[in-house]
Amino acid sequence: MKLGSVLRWGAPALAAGLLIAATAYAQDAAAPAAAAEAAPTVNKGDTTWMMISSVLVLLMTIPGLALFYGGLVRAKNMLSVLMQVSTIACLMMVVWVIYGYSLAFGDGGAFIGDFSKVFLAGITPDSTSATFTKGVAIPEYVFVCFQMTFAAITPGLIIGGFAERIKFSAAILFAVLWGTFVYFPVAHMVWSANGMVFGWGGLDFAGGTVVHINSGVAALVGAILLGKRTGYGKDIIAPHNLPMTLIGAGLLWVGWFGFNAGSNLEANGVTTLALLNTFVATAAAGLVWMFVEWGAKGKPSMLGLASGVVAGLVAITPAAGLSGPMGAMVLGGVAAVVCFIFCTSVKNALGYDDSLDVFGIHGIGGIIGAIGTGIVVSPDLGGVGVADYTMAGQVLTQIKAVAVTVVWTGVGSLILFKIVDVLVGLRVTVDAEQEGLDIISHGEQAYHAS
Amino acid sequence: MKLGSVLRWGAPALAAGLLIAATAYAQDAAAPAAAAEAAPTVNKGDTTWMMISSVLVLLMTIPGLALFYGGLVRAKNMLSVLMQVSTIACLMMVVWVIYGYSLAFGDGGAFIGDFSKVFLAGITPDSTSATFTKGVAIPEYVFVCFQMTFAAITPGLIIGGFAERIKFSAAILFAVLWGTFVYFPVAHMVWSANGMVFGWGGLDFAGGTVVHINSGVAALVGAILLGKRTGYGKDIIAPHNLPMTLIGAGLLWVGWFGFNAGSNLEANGVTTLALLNTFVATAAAGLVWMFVEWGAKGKPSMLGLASGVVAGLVAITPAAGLSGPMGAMVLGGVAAVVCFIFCTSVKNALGYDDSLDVFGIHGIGGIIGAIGTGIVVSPDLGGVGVADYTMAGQVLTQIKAVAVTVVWTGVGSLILFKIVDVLVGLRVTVDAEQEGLDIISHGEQAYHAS
Amino acid sequence: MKLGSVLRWGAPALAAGLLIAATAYAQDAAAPAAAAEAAPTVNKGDTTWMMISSVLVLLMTIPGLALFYGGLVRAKNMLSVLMQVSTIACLMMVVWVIYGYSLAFGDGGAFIGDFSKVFLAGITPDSTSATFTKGVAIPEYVFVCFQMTFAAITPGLIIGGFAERIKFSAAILFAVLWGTFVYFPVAHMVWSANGMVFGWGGLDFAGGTVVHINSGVAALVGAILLGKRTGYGKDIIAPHNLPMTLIGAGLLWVGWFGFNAGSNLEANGVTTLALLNTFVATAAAGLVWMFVEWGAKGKPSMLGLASGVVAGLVAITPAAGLSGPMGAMVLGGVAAVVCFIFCTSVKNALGYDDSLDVFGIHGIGGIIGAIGTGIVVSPDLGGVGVADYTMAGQVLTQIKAVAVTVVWTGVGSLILFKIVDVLVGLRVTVDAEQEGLDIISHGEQAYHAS
Amino acid sequence: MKLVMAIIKPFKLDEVRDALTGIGVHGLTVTEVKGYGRQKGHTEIYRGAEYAVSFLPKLKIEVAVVASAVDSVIEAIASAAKTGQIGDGKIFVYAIDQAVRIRTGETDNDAL
Amino acid sequence: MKLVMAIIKPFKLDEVRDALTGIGVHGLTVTEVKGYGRQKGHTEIYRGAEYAVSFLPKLKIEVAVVASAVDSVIEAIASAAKTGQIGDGKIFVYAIDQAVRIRTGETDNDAL
Amino acid sequence: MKLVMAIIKPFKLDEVRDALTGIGVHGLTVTEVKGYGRQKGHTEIYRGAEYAVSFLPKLKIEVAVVASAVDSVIEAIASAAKTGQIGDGKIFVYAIDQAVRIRTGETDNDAL
Ligand SMILES: Nc1ncnc2c1ncn2[C@@H]1O[C@H](COP(=O)(O)OP(=O)(O)O)[C@@H](O)[C@H]1O
Ligand SMILES: Nc1ncnc2c1ncn2[C@@H]1O[C@H](COP(=O)(O)OP(=O)(O)O)[C@@H](O)[C@H]1O
Ligand SMILES: Nc1ncnc2c1ncn2[C@@H]1O[C@H](COP(=O)(O)OP(=O)(O)O)[C@@H](O)[C@H]1O
Repeated sequence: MKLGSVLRWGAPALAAGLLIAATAYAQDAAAPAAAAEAAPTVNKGDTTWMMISSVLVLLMTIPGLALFYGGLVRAKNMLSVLMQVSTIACLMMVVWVIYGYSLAFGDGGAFIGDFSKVFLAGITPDSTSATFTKGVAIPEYVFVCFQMTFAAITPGLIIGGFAERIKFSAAILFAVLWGTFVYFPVAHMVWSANGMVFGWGGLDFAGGTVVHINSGVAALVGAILLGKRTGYGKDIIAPHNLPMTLIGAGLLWVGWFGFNAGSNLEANGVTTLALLNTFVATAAAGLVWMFVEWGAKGKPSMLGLASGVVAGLVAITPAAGLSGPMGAMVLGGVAAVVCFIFCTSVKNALGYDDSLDVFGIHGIGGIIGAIGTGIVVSPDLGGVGVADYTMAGQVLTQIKAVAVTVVWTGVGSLILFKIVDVLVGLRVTVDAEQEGLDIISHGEQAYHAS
Repeated sequence: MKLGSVLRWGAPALAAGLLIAATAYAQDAAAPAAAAEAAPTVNKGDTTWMMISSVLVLLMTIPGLALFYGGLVRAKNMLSVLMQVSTIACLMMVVWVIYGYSLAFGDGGAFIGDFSKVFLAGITPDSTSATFTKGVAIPEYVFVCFQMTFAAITPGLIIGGFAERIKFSAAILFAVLWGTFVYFPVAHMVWSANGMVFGWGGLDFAGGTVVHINSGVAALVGAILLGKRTGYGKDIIAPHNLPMTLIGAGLLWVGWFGFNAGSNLEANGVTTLALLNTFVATAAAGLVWMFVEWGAKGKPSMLGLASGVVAGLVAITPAAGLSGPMGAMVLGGVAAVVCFIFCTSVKNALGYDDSLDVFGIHGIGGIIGAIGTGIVVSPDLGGVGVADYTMAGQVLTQIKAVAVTVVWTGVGSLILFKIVDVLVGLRVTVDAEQEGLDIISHGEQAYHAS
Repeated sequence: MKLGSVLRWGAPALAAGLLIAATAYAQDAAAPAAAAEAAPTVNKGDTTWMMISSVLVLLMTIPGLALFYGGLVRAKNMLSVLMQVSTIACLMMVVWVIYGYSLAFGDGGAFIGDFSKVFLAGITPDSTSATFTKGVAIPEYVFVCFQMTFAAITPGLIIGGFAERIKFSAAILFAVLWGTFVYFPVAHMVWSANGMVFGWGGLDFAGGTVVHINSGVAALVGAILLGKRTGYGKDIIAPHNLPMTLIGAGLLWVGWFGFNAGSNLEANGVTTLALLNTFVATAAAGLVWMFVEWGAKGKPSMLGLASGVVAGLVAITPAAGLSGPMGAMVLGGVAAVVCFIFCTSVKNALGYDDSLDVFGIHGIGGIIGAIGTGIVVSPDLGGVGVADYTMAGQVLTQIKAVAVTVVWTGVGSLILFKIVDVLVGLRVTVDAEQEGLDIISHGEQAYHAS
Repeated sequence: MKLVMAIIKPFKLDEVRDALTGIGVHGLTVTEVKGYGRQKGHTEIYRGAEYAVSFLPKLKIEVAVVASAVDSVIEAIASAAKTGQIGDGKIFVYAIDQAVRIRTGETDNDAL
Repeated sequence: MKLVMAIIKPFKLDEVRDALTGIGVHGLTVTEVKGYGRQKGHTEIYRGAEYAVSFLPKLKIEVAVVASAVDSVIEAIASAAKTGQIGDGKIFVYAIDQAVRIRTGETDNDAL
Repeated sequence: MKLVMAIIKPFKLDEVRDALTGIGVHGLTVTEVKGYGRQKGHTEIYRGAEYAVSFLPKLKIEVAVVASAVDSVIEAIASAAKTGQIGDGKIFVYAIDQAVRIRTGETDNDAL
């Protein structure tokens, strides 16, 4: 089947990638650190903004994402979802300060950073990180925090793809491996000054490729590998608590302002544009999903609105500070339509069980957003523009960035799932699924009537 | 009945108002734009504060207000409430950037702005908006965002008046019309430099008239027009989930700091006063409601405390940066007592069914606050004072502002409800009410046991 | 029994303390106010940070702490917990601006402040408070707000010790008395420039002693005095809604950034260190609790993770801006292990019923944190260091500070509980316990199925 | 003694209770149940998943009465619970051999 | 065979279960119900709306036993569930014709 | 007329419903219950408190049928609900004297 062939051409690609990365690293290690000439100024307004942005991304994760996902599963699996999202976030935070930050943002080469900052070596309250404005810096600790929250939420997004059937040990082991071998390299390639995609001029304002395509594809791979939930397509598998999902969606939106507008690293005019776009692209996407569903299925649903909201947030992520507000609304709307079609028809046609539509929303919405960024950044369409912009050229670059990410995470995830399967096994038994993961894996129940 | 007579004298009043507005607009359009001499400075601390304030007002709305309201209805209508609040917020955001901002804050005349900024024409990341301090500005995009969140929450407040029985299509159509023909004009009159009430010297720090009286009266009109819920006064119609209501009340309070202290547009000493008042007026009001209820009904209830908290927040809104902390506590306490009496006795005596006491809390609390602002602003009472202050004079101005708002929204809402009734019908059938709006309107259920 | 003997030596100690305090106050009142020479500068970035920090601490309390606790009790007592936490917060806010701020931060003596700032006398929007950096100040109103939120949450923490059985009137009366006679003095001793512990050089960055040990010990005293819940150790007394507890834990974590990083009073590099530590100590503690439980009990539970998270937050509180990130993780991890052992074994062995493990987590975690701060502050271990640091010396000072706090709050709480018992009685009847406090004390039910 | 068990629409509970107290019945027990019958349910849609829900919320009422009262109890319930629309529910009657009031130990007719 | 159905106060469940296992009964089924009877309820107030709530939470216990065991079962339940205060509940007994254990297909007394 | 009451595992509901409609039974009532029996439960741990939970979620199905249909109903339920593992549940049958369809007033066999 398909997986086999993916493996056939993907594994060598990954191996090659790792080799190049290693070489690049070796070369680069010789180069002098290129930071901090003529002490840059730190503005307390920026520092405050970045601190609050970091806090907002945590809010997105716990309780935001945890609740958004948790409300969608059956009551007997509620805690397992809350637990997976939370545990993975904690693990990634610890991993981040031990070696993740260094691998992602250490100088390194085109594919990966280095080990120069393991255990945050050398960073003090006086260390600073550059922003996108010459001469303006922020305390490095807050940059560490901000990026840490991204590393903490991204692997957590994946677990929605195979919720209600994965072993807890498998979920957290996979997350740490994936963070290490997939997320850190991709983050480096896209965001580090000497990363490969960054070098191409690929645009990703706040993580469309790094976070959403990356996790969406991994979720798809996982959903296929683990197989469908017992009873899928036969029993009623309805969300057990949609109000929780709405709380989650609301907190995701609220927190996403930190995610998107925080990605500007400063509190200036562009930041406020990113803020505005994160309002209006989201609102437009929520409405479009709702109205399309109303037309197609006869009723507008709350889950539809919430799904559109998330699709819009995903799509505007790479374009947040680059598009104008009108372009942002169009981008959000387009993503909502495509994701709607994907989640309601294409997925059923293909027949895999991506429990919470992680690929359908984060993967597909991320791809729409990443490619669309190449369009809406156009000054002719109200975007802020970039140097030497041509629409065709930029779109091509964006597609290349998407392709690299899809391949890297697709192949990498496949290998890592196989490894985890060998080490601890991926899936619980059918009996355990019937009893529910809360009791089986965690010895607890979410709700007690009295 | 009463509605007829309101219509009789109200409709001409509104028509006259619109006429004057149109004239004023025509005259004003000739005047030169009076902004931006000698480039004002933008402080990143202010920008950060206004960004976070905007985010906080979204938090108030989704999930805050949605949960506060949602917990109070029956389980079968939970999603309908969450959905109405959320959809209306999204719609108003889109409307806001298309024409709302221009109508509310475009120069225009005494009653309404103009179309000079439709689609946010001419605004860039470098555009700025003036603050209340000469020479200090904030990026215009963040001003657009901040005011957008006000426009997004206000029509959502109204739906509490006729929750559990309105058609979804009617709710959202009304919201957009009301936003356009009632909210934008009132916002312009009160907050725009050339608005009529602003010209009178009417004080409304953060939206007591524009947001609370405005929506409270509209809710009353809607509650009367739609009629009582089936079973009202006969069946037990108890809140289905008070913990949700507490989460909502907590998030309303948390978000309200953005609403109130953000309204100062800067992060200075007055902002911190507004912050403090939003703590203590609220706390005092919550306690007063609780103790009064304890005395009058024998037990202090959590819903009572939460209701007092909201009443306090409403009452301090117009006075947030104008009153001293002691005046704020008194204002909150007085509002709590009056709202308590209104919600527990007057409403029952009058016999209309304002499902979630929108008029009883936002309308009445807003009126107490708006008029009380004229008193507590007095430097003799610890307030910050305003130029040429006399208590009698200021109170009179405040009453005039309240009267204008009540008439405008009362008559406007009545007309708009009638229009919506003709277009899509206001109310669901009795059968649909019995089955619940979640299934009937949205094809979903909030909770599934398994 | 034990209580008797505590009383025997404790009561004179407290009396002596009060006497000394009174004397110190008399002496000090004569000294000139030592504030505000050469007008310090106020930075809007700092002001914004402190405003948002204050808001975050409210978020920790309502709905954060309320939900964390509420999810752990049985459904029939849900509202009573929400209500106690919320009412106490409101009461303390009002008390704070009336006399609390003055008692805690008025000059006064070594033990307590004075009455110079009752009703916030003399404070205006232009008043400032010093920060830890010479020449940098923040508006005094925001300092009042920030500290107010600490006073509001601390007595609320206590009620977890005797949840599900205390009279509402007793809970709130105790809270106000405890705030007045225990919290304000301890806050003064530890944080005021002329406080006794501050004078010793005791380190408490954000309230390990003042907030956590202080409340944890009070909760223990209360748990013992009120006796066990009816059915304790016999009936199943399981958390009724763990998802609520997770929401609470998430909001506690989110809000705690305001608590910890806000305690630096500025937005500088040290603040970002406190931010980072509040991420990683917490993550490490959550994981350690979870893995230890997994080993010891066979399954990792969500409540375990959440408990570890809170234990980590408690432990890092005194050390937030003083430890390096690696030291912070170790401190969090150690606290998690000790608290785990305490809550799962020691408590059962001792046989008292601290319903929500306030002593086991806040008391024990606070002691670990307070003493550990003396260690991890060491520059050799990556800490920021303090003047004249020797590890032994600092640890000794920390132990002295802990001892003072334990004695003051232990004896003070005992006396105050006795007084409250005489005035209104502490405990509801067994029948009331069986029916549930929501109906008995508040005339409401948390949930209605329809 | 007989036990009358009725399945009714949930919003009819108060009327049925009042009808029963009106004829001197002062004790009953209510259970939330789901009913499957001729009354058709509704469709729920959650993203791509559509479910036909055919179990509808009903209440089960159980009343133990002396045999001679059965007819008036049936009559009271039936007329209070009737809307005339499909799904109004059923009444079933069966015999009970013994009854005990736990508090007093009274038995049979005295226990009802 | 008989089926013993008891309505009891919720917090008495564990004692009743223990009493029954004490006399060799090892299967039973429990349902959450609401009871209306002489025990008075409480008043709930939500802002201006006051409701007298007269349905109180109870548990229904159903135990199928051989006819000869009925008296000891009644005795066990009654003494374990008794508080002596109003609202302790009722026990009703009725005959069952057949019983089947689904797993094994055993019938009647073997199925209990 | 007879009433067939079955205690089954929750996830077997749809199969049982289909089996019953397959033999022409078009009405039934379902209740969520907790069962205590030989099937062992699980342990829950909440910090220091460990609880052995011995009541497991089950569904109770009640179907009123004409006496002659009882055997086929039992057969349908038993085969649909069987997993062969402990805890599959029980079926109990008892006689009912009267049945009434509230909507129409039809009685007895016509009311089923
Ligand atoms: N044979 C039956 N046995 C048990 N309960 C039944 C039976 N038939 C119907 N019911 C119950 O009665 C309810 C109403 O039945 P339905 O056929 O929908 O309408 P009607 O009462 O108008 O005939 C069902 O939802 C179910 O709970
Ligand atoms: N006639 C009856 N039929 C069915 N259930 C009854 C009947 N009478 C009482 N009950 C049940 O028994 C419970 C207790 O009855 P109540 O009259 O309150 O007190 P007591 O058991 O002390 O007489 C009720 O709540 C109800 O559930
Ligand atoms: N004597 C009984 N009376 C009533 N219900 C019973 C009885 N015995 C068992 N049950 C119900 O049947 C369910 C299954 O019984 P159990 O002994 O666990 O397994 P099995 O059905 O395989 O014998 C129990 O959970 C309980 O609900």
